[in-house]
Formats: sequence, structure tokens, C-alpha cells
Amino acid sequence: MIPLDINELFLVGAAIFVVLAIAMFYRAVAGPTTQDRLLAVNVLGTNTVVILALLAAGLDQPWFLDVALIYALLNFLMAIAISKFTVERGGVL
Amino acid sequence: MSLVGYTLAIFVIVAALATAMFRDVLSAIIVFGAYSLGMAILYTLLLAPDVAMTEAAIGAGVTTILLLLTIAKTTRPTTDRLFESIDVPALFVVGAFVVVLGTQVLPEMYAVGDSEAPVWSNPEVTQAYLEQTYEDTGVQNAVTAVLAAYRGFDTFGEAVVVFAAGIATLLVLKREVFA
Amino acid sequence: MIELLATRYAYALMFVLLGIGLYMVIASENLVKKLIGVNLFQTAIFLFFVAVAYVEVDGEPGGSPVVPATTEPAAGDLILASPLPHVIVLTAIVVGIALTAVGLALIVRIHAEYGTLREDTLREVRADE
Amino acid sequence: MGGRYGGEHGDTYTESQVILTAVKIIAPFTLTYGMFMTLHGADTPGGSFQGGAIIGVTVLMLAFAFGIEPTRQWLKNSVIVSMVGGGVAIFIGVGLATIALGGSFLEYRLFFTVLGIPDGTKWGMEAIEVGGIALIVAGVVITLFFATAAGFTPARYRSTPEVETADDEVLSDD
Repeated sequence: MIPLDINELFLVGAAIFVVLAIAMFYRAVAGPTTQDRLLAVNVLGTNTVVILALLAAGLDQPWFLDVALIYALLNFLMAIAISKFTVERGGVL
Repeated sequence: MSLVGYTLAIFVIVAALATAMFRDVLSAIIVFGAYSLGMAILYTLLLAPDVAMTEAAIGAGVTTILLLLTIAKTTRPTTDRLFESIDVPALFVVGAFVVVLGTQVLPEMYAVGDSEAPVWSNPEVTQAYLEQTYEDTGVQNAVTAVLAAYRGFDTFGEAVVVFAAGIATLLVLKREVFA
Repeated sequence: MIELLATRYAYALMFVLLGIGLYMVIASENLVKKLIGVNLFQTAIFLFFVAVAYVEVDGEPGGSPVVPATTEPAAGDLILASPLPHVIVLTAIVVGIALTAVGLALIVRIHAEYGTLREDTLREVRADE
Repeated sequence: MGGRYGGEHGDTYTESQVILTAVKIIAPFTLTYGMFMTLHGADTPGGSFQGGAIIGVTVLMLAFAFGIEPTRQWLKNSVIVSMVGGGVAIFIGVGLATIALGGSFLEYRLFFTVLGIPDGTKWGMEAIEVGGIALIVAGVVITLFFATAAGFTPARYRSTPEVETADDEVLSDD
């Protein structure tokens, strides 16, 4: 299956990134410490931004980038919330 | 559509299963955040930008934080087992539920994206909104138009429900202010 | 069977997620996990609405529900997703977070009164009173 | 009782230079994007629900960086209450205004036909979107966060009645 169209190539790239996300999910499930899980989810968030950007190019729908932008901003919030929680129990307070 | 959609569906199912099976509540919350990420891509793929944005802001951001605050306020039981043991009666009930839905309801549904499906082909619903939105309201985003103009009363009720939920939270916690 | 799953994958996914959410609500001992299950159930319902609104022609997806700024009533050949289910889901998500918050407040309250979040322990404590 | 019930019994906030700096850089962008999305929701995907949620999330971000208690004092209770209450009031106000003009609830075009405001429909919708929904959603997100963060103080952990009356005095000042 060799994609001839450049848009199709973007879509296949997005699919590969989703497969990589599933692979990354192994660390989120198996990771012995909470820090492993946190890092895995953070990488998944970055991965999400990349997938959305590739889909925006592949499907020719530029507004996908708006959603990607929100994720780029909010992924950070999730990361600091969980990390502050793990530093000290109730450290978010 | 297809290839990304199917892999994404697998990802979402794996994330949901992990959420269900984790014994540690903190791990479950973290994995639920990942599930929410996958779900938002799926909404985006199904051409619902507004829904995906709301899910991104609320599902990934606010829900996670509120859950974390709750376990910070209450307790997080320590455990040495990674996964929950399977509850067989519950599994039986849920399995029956899913099998009945899958075998009886699924074949009756229209295919995803079928333009013959009533929600899209009925000229009095979707077509009417799409044709008249710009003429009637002067905004291009049909979702905003339906939200604020065509179904404004509905949105008003929803806003009051959210308002009431804020008050209910304060009442349950017996607080007149947030401090 | 395969053909059915291929064309209705969003609905099949929704049924599986409904099942997982229901399982969490029934089987989880921890109240916070029960509430996560309710949330999961909710997102499955949202997926149903969004999948209903989706439209494609010959495998090519349509557009998001943003109509071009023309007063020409050419909307008959616009292939756009239906805005109505999106609006319903939009309000439902915000109501959902409010619902979750009220549930979490109740959980905090239960923990303050009974000192536990486990359902079986809670039942014993309540039976002793 | 430790820091378990509410902030008043001990704050476990630990300052982190990394988070502080990162939030100082990111928060303006988040707020700007939220307001952009609110104000620009008419013509692009997005709208007041999303924008309001993002504006609310900005405050949550600040609370994580600077500590919840200082943020709560900086953002006075009256501000949040007036956000939520004012949003509902604006919504009701616009709806009743159209009724007063002789139409039905939220019949925006009366702003044009009766009052002669050009693009009256669009302005009416913007008032609902920006003044109503965005304020309500942002305010409620902040309210829920602060309320959950404050937690519940059981009666047996509440201090002597003097503190109760002191609390009441603070309340009446607000």
C-alpha cells in the first residue's frame, strides 16, 4: 500500500502516530510509579497535538488546528496539576 | 478517515479498560485524562469542532483537576495490587447489555455518515438550519446560531442548571463563600 | 458482520464504552471511581450524538457546520455536519461537569461523615448506626 | 487534624520556581485565546462555552502556581459571584427586553425592527454569548474549583464559636 497522494500520506502518518500512542499507553498502564504514568500521559498530549495537525493537513480542514492549540495550552495544566499532587499528597492545595 | 478512526477506536477502548481496571484511584484519574484526549480527537474527526474544544477544555482540564482535588481532600487507599479483581455478576450483566445492544440495535442503525439518515436528509432539521442561518442571524457558525438564537430558551435553561449546580456544591459543603 | 462493524464503528464503540462505564458504576468499590464511570458513560452518549451528526459523501467527509457568508441560498449542496446534535452535546458537557462537581462535593461530605469511600465499608457503618 | 480539612488548618502549598515561571509565560496566552474564542465564536468554530471554560481554566492555572489561598484572596468572592449572577441577569435581561418590545423570548430581530439597531440580531446574540454564557461558564468553573478546594469542615473540627462569629463578620463585610 504505497500512498500516492500527499494528503493520504498525512493520514497514514496520523494513523502511525495513533499506533505509537497505543504503544505509549503501555507505559501509562505498566509504569511502576505515578511519575511514569504522568510522563506517559504528557507525551500522549503532545502526540495528540501532532495527530491533529497531521489530520488538519490530510483532510484539508484547517480548523483542526484550533483544537490542537487548546490541547497544547491545556496539556500543560494537566501535567502541573498531577505533578503538584504527587510531590506532596494534597500538594495541589 | 477509516484507518485513523479504527486505530483511534482501539486506543479509546484500551484507555477505557485501563480506567476501569486500575485499583489505584490516582492512576485511574491519569488514564482517564488520556482517554479524554483520544475522545477529543475522535470528536474532531467526526466533524464536531465545538464539541471537541469543549471536551478538550472541560474533559481534560477541569474534570481531572476536580477529581484530583477530591482525592486530595479525602483519601487515596494504598494498595499493592495493580488491577481490580473482576466482578463476575457485574461482568455478566454488562456483557448481556452490550450483546443485546450490539446484535439487536446495531443492525438497525444507519451507517455512520450516511447522508440518507433522517437527521441529515430531513429538510426541516439540518437543511433548514444550514440554509437559513446566515440569512436569519448573520453569523457563519451554525452551532453558535442554533445555540444562541434558534434554541436560545434551551440554552437559558442550561445556564440556570449550571448556576444551580454551583450553588448546590456550596450548599453540600456548607459554605457561604469559597473560603 | 465485518461490514456492519466497518460502517457503524462509532456506534459499536459507543456500545462498548457504555458497557465499560456501566461496569465501573456497578463493580467499583471506590466512590470516586464510580463517578469516573458515570463520566465515561456520558462521553459514550456524546459520541453517539456526534456520530449521528456526521456526514460524508462517497467516503469524503463533509465540513464542520460553518456556512459560508453568502446570502445566495445555495445551501442545498452544502455537505456539512448537522449543528443541532452538536449544540445538545455542547450544553450536556457543561452540565456534565457541574453534575460531576456536585457528586464530588457529596463524596467529600460522605468522607467527612463516615471516614471511608469504600462502598462495602460504608454499608457496614450505616448498618451499625 | 493537620492540613486535611480546608486551608485554614495549614497550607501545604510548596512554591516551585519552574511552575511559577512557566505559568507566568503561558497564562497570558491562555487568557487571550479564551477571549479570542469567546469574541470570535460567531464566524469560526468555537464559542462562548469553550472560551468561558478556557478563561476559567486560566484562573485554575494561576491557582496552582501561586497557591489557592492567595488566588482566592486576589480574586474576591464578590467578583466571582457577580460574574455568575451577572451572566444569568444579562441573559434574562436580553430575553425580557425582547418581550418588552412586543416579541417573544430572545426574538432578537426586534432590536432592528423596533429599536433600529443595525445588525440587531447579531448584537443580541453577541450579548448572550459574551455577556451571558461566557461569564456564567467561567464563573462556575472557578466556583466549583474553589469550593472543592476548600472542602468540607465537619462541625467537630470547626473551632470555637468565636471563630464562627468572626467568619460571619468577614462575610458581612463582603
